Amino acid sequence: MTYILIFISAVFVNNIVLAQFLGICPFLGVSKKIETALGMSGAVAFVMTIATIFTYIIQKAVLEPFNIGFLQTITFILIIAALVQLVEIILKKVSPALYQALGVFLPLITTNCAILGVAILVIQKDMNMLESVVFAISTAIGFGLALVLFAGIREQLSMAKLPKGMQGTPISLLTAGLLAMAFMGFAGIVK
Amino acid sequence: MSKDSNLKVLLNGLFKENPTFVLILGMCPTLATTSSAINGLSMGLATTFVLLGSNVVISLLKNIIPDNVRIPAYVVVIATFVTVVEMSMQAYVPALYESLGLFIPLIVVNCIVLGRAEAFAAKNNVFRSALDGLGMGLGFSMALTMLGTVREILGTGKVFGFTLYPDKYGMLLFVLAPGAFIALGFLIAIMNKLKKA
Amino acid sequence: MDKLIISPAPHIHGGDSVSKNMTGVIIALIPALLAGLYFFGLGALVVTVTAVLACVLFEFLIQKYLLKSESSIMDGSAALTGLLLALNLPSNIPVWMVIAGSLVAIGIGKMSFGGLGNNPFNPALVGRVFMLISFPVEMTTWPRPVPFATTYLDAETAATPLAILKSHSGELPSTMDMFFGNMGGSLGEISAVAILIGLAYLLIRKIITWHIPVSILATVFVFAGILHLANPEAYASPVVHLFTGGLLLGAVFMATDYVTSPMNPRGMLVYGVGIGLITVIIRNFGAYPEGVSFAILIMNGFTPLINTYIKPRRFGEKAK
Amino acid sequence: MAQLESTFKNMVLVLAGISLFAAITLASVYSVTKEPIAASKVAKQQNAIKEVLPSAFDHLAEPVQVEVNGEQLVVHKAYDKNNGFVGAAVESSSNNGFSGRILVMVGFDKEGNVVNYSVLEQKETPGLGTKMVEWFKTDKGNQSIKGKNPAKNNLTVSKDGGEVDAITAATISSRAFLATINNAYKAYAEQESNDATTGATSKK
Amino acid sequence: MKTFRLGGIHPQENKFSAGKKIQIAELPKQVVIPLSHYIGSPSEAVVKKGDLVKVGQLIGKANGFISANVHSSVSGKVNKIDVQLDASGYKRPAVFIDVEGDEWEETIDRSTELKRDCNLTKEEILAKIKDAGIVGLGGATFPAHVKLSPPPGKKADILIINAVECEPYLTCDHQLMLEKGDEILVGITIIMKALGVTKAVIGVENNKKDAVAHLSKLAANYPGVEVQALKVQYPQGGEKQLIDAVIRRQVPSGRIPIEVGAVVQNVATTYAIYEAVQKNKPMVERVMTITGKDAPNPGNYLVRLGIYLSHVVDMAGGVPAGTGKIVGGGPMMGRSLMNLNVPMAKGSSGVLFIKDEESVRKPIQNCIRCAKCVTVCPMGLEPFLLMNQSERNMWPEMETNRTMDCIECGSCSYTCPSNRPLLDYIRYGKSTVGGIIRNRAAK
Amino acid sequence: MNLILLSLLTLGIVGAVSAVILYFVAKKFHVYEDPRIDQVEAALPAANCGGCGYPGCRGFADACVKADTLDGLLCPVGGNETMAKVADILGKTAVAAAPTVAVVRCGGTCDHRPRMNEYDGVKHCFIAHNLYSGETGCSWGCLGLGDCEVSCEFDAIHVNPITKLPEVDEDKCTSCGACVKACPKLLIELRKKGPKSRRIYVSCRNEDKGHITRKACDVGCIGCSKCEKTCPHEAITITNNLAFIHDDKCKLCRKCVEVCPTNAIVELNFPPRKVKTEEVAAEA
Ligand SMILES: Cc1cc2nc3c(=O)[nH]c(=O)nc-3n(C[C@H](O)[C@H](O)[C@H](O)COP(=O)(O)O)c2cc1C
Ligand SMILES: Cc1cc2nc3c(=O)[nH]c(=O)nc-3n(C[C@H](O)[C@H](O)[C@H](O)COP(=O)(O)O)c2cc1C
Ligand SMILES: Cc1cc2nc3c(=O)[nH]c(=O)nc-3n(C[C@H](O)[C@H](O)[C@H](O)COP(=O)(O)O)c2cc1C
Ligand SMILES: Cc1cc2nc3c(=O)[nH]c(=O)nc-3n(C[C@H](O)[C@H](O)[C@H](O)CO)c2cc1C
Ligand code: SF4
Ligand code: SF4
Ligand code: SF4
Ligand code: SF4
Ligand code: FES
Repeated sequence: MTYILIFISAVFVNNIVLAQFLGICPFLGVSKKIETALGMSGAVAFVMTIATIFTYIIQKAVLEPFNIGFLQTITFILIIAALVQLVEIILKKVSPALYQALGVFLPLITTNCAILGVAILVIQKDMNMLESVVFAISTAIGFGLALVLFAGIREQLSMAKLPKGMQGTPISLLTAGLLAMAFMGFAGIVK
Repeated sequence: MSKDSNLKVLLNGLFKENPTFVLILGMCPTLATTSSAINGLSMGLATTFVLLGSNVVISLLKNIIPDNVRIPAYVVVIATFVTVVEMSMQAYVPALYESLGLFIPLIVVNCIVLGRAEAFAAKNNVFRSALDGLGMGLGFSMALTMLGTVREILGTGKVFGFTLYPDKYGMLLFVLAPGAFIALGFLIAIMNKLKKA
Repeated sequence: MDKLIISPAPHIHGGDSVSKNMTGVIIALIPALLAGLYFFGLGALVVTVTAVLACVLFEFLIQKYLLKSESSIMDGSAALTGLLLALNLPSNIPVWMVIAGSLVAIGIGKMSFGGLGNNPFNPALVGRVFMLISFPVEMTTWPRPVPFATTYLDAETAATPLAILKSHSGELPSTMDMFFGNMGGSLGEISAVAILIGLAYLLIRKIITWHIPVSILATVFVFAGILHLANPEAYASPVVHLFTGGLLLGAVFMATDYVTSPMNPRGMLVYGVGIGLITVIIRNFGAYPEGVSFAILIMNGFTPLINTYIKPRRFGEKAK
Repeated sequence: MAQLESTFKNMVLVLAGISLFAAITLASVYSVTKEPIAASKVAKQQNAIKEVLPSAFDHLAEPVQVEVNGEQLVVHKAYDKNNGFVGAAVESSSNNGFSGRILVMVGFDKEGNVVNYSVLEQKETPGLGTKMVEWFKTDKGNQSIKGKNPAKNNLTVSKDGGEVDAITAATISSRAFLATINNAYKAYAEQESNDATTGATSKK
Repeated sequence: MKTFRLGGIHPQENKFSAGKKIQIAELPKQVVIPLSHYIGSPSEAVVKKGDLVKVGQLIGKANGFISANVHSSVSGKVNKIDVQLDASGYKRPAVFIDVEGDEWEETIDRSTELKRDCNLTKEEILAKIKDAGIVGLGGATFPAHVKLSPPPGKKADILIINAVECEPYLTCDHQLMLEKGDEILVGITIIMKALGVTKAVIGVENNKKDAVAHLSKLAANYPGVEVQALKVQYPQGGEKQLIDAVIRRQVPSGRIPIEVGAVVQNVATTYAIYEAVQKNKPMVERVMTITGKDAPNPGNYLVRLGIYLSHVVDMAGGVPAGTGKIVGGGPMMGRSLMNLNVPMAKGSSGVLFIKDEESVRKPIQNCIRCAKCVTVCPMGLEPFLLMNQSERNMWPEMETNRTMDCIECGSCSYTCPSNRPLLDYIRYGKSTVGGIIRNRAAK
Repeated sequence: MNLILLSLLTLGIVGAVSAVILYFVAKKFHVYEDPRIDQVEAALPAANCGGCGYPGCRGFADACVKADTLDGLLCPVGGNETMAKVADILGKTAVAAAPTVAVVRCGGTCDHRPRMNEYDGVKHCFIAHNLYSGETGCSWGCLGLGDCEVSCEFDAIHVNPITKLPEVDEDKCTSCGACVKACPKLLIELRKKGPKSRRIYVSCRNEDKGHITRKACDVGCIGCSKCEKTCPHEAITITNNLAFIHDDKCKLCRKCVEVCPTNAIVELNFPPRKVKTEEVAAEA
């Protein structure tokens, strides 16, 4: 049950993008087409899960025992950065097509604060290992959901004649705002 | 390499390539920490400090860092500055630290910081990198303060502690998540319009 | 005409037009509006007139001064948005809030996206949810229905059946009262019978198809019914869910908004089921007593995906 | 100077080197800020305690952990200059807020009346639930809980039959807040009765 | 009552010329017989300037697989072989003949007496149809002999006669059924024989109750033939729709009717086949409707090929004042004509005058996403989407969204409350995507 | 300083381990990509217009790197200058192509070409073209609905609302050829820009017989072959009743312009003509 609650909370109620404001840059950047949005979501899910596992282990095995919690930020980001680059190198070889599609955005995952955010949040929320993994995956799904929904809307908007001043970022932000407003309806389902 | 004058480098971040309004980077703190003007300003200044520091150090180190470990190396530098800021704030301005919460450590991943490291500091000398960091940081702070002001006024009728009109006329939405997106959207639209005019 | 005209086929047109559809919906809303006027009197009148005028005026001003485009207020969609917004408000809400809501509905919900046909979210609901979040107090105090009331702001208040359910206090109105509308609530949502008359009119005029309203109502009935059977203490009966809150108004008039709903029967069914599920979840588990507005907005967000992945039944595709 | 090649040796050396500098910097900053950070945390708690206790308060007893309704509460008993018991400050929390935990410091005088409270932690919605910070102190209608005694007064929202006006449109937060007060009182009462049996021995 | 299962509309029928007896158009001084009739490659002229020809004499020989013979519709002297502007202003090869008398080929039986029995073999029947240059008169002018010779491996089990005439205004098929019922039924038995099928259904929309009654009565004498009344709904006459309506089979995307065992022929084609096989009469004339809201004399006319439409129209009382547009064919699928100096061709089913006020399109508005176009599309397509994609040259997307299935019925444009030119754009997309597909296939 | 040591160890180890892993993975999964592709791409104008016939600038860069010679490879937007740069990078020689520019071969303005019908469909040349031959009697001429205008990424061609004919802005036209492909009537041709932008061409594509052309349009080419006979450089040929001036042979002497009875031949950017006799004398 806790896992289900974690899932619902992370996907709908406290959606990482729409309620927590994490991972906004890729949310705005990689959402022009549904297909790339799906690819990006996959990449984020992958990196987010692995990163959370690694950082969790480091936190529990090294930082806490030795009482050097102040190194949290730096070690976590280091691990994430290395991980992303790893994925990038491997992807380039294994699936050039996906690499082409995600190309520019892979490095962006490093600077996707959602990844670091989740790694830090699971520590702050005092979750156990399994909960953390479920949380990471759910958060990634929430990210993916928001991203894909948003991409769908943007694909449709690309067929519309928008007012000049609103084209580009403004309309994206506005749409995201309305989407966030809609998602507020889930408030209170899970504390 | 750009041949702009030093002043231009500084002003670049404030206007022409304002990270928020033009480059659209670092959106997370922009949206999350601007529920009031003061929060926005503080976040901006914290980021400015990190930007300045990391730009300087990275431009110093740029030549000894091999390409394959470029990103991790930059990130370590940035993270160091962030942690310094984090600890200092915690120690000396704890109230502010609490209201900015998670977003202080997340300066590490603020796209602007790494973005400037990659795009500018890695290619320019120390002085210019410092100017760039400062300019970008101030541009960022300016944008955050503006957004915070707008949201606070619309949402609660107050700004920086002054009450402009009674609370009950405030539109709560603007201090909440959707309001952040919407207010920023319109701010950027207005900026675009002004730039063209 | 001195020169013969050349144009591609077809050479005749059915004569349907945007304004015919919009006025059709407005006509279908008249029973619900009358019910609102009957039960809430002066307040209902003030709110309705304000919302309609404000929406039309804002659309006119935005088009004239900001977009510098041709005015489209004559197509009736802005008036309809205003009317639907009003029907979704408590009748004792201050005028300035109605105006703010109208500005958000038209300015943010509609014109920012380029006007009629482009907006991804239902403008009236954007306005309403904006108001619900921004003015939670005023948006959740409803006047007690008094036939031909002449009080406006200082009307005596009553809780809506759903608020009663949520706070577990007070007594539910009888099913008959719910059916005819003698209960607290937004000014257009109270009378089930008036809305059903509107539905019949819309279906006969072929302005909408049955898919969306029926799938929403059926889903709510079934899902709420399952919950009720599982635990009648905690979860209200499906009949209460059907007749209370904005469910009927939303299912018939707002979920069916052309612009923001899916564009083929299959998609409409998926959309309707989604709205039904989310509504029941929010009503029973969420913080808000009322879930239809949010459910519709959320499914509005899904509409482009539904349109992309759920296609109409093609000719020749596995005949039945 | 040309960029260093991506050879194995360079990569390890550079990364390790940079890490080293980072470590030194951080460790030193940490040592410098460690004290102030701890101090500020203590100060915050102290201030809160001082704020909620009767003015006669001079010093505290060792905090005591009490469990009430499954929540862990901390009771700080307070004494005046003469080691006379003046009341207690209780740290009480609830997870039933609108979004997340609410942590409140409540002060009781020796009769068990609420002296004051201070909200240490809450994540409620700005403009709604956050009003609790001031709401229940404000003397308006039946809002204020100051001077009320949970043993005599029914400190629940009027909707639930109590005598306190809930924050408008934030009944959930109000309920959660009042629950922390009532829990705090229970903890206080428990401690006081303990006190009574053991006598006023815990003076220092 | 049966009808097809997806989409459909019901425009005002406006069948002003219903029940008007078929009149025979007089011969003019000169006729211009086009050597090509819309679909297929032009036939090759086999006469030259100065030749004397008789009615029914071969003047153009089929050239290629999808092509049909062309015969002289008058007797006289070949004036020249030249190009002639067709209805859309493009040049087409044609034979100009100066009319002299009205002398028919001797082999043609011009009596009106019904000739019921046919003892020819399948091959002989097909040969006669081919020689007579019969093409489909339902609109596409597809050579009948090609359609009646199913490709190897494909076998028809039912013949469906398209007597739907779902286009508003047009009545020529209706009138033909009333006047030539028996001939049509004999034609059906001939086609059944050619195809080797034992069952035929005549699909008639229920707004022609007299024709349904008349044919049903006659059909009792023809084993295997039945008449099916259909609910009035456009575009029931589209062959895929008709097959669906009559036998509940849906021809899959990109396939032809024979793949579900059906062959569809128009009633007028059936009559022409009867004349060709039983009377040796090649295709030299057809019935057409001249109509319009203000038409002085709406009616059905038997017109020889190659007569200028202006001549026929004059006979029917001329162009009414206030005509803004003249359409060749019905209002839903017909082409607007640049002028009336266009010769009658095998596919000309009517001339329709549209009044000024109805001929100008209303201004295009934003798509309000009402999905009405999707609801009415008989092929289950999403016209609004196809138009959007066509406007943006999104060809691959158009292909996956099945543009090529569009039968160009125009129901979508007819319905759209925003007056969007859906079909215009879809046609553009279809022709481009079609080109891309052909290129790919060629590779 | 225990703390410092610990921090150092932790960070050092994390850093070192990441570096080691990254190094080996990078080795193992290395993908070779010709670095020159990037260099060439950087030299290209990044218009991604497809005028070169490749999918975007990177596609073209790839093709340049792979090709043995740069024959036939031309970026129409960047022109010879860019190709020289590319050649530099690759150590190959660029083939200089004479600069070209788009010309519209229809002169039938509203005055010259009376309208006979009125078109009431979508404003789209291709759609109109599929429907019928055009509002005027000439079935070859410009429809004036602006497909070319829409196709031009460089804002270089616009339909003049008065003449209803498109006009090319020479300075903006990059000769990318998009409009050539867009015109359903095949009216647009990429022609040598000519010295000082001077060009002569037959502004007509009507292949009808002379009398038909004449009826439809005042300035159509009627195939009278006067120009063909007049041209001293054999630059003009007539096929299907239509004259065509080959820009590789034309010496811009302008004699054909004078003899054309319908003024179908257009001369561009020439100084105003002096008195005729003088010129003839000078030529002789
Ligand atoms: C955006 C939003 C935030 C809310 N936040 C709170 C909150 O922090 N605390 C709370 O008690 N209620 C909050 N509510 C209101 C609850 O959803 C619920 O309606 C209310 O608590 C019960 O209604 P009442 O107080 O009017 O009886 C919020 C509502 C909205 C729309
Ligand atoms: C939209 C549409 C409507 C049609 N309507 C008719 C019609 O009413 N009557 C008819 O005979 N053919 C109609 N046709 C043509 C038929 O599809 C088919 O070509 C014809 O019946 C085949 O017979 P034929 O080869 O003898 O002409 C229509 C076609 C389409 C695409
Ligand atoms: C390119 C083409 C090829 C066709 N090939 C065949 C065929 O091989 N066999 C056949 O029975 N009909 C064939 N048809 C006829 C069609 O099935 C159809 O009867 C004809 O196009 C007229 O239909 P319509 O008027 O509904 O458009 C072909 C049609 C076209 C356009
Ligand atoms: C059946 C139908 C339902 C509609 N419902 C709404 C609605 O719920 N809210 C609204 O703002 N407009 C509604 N409209 C009007 C119009 O579609 C709306 O203003 C557009 O969304 C604006 O682009 C409706 C129109 C129709 C035809
Ligand atoms: S024209 Fe094509 S897209 Fe339009 S309704 Fe007919 S078949 Fe469907
Ligand atoms: S019928 Fe017209 S307005 Fe409706 S969806 Fe189709 S194109 Fe859009
Ligand atoms: S005018 Fe034609 S050739 Fe010239 S740039 Fe524009 S599209 Fe390209
Ligand atoms: S030149 Fe061609 S594309 Fe351009 S307007 Fe004329 S016909 Fe259309
Ligand atoms: S700042 Fe969060 S993703 Fe860029």
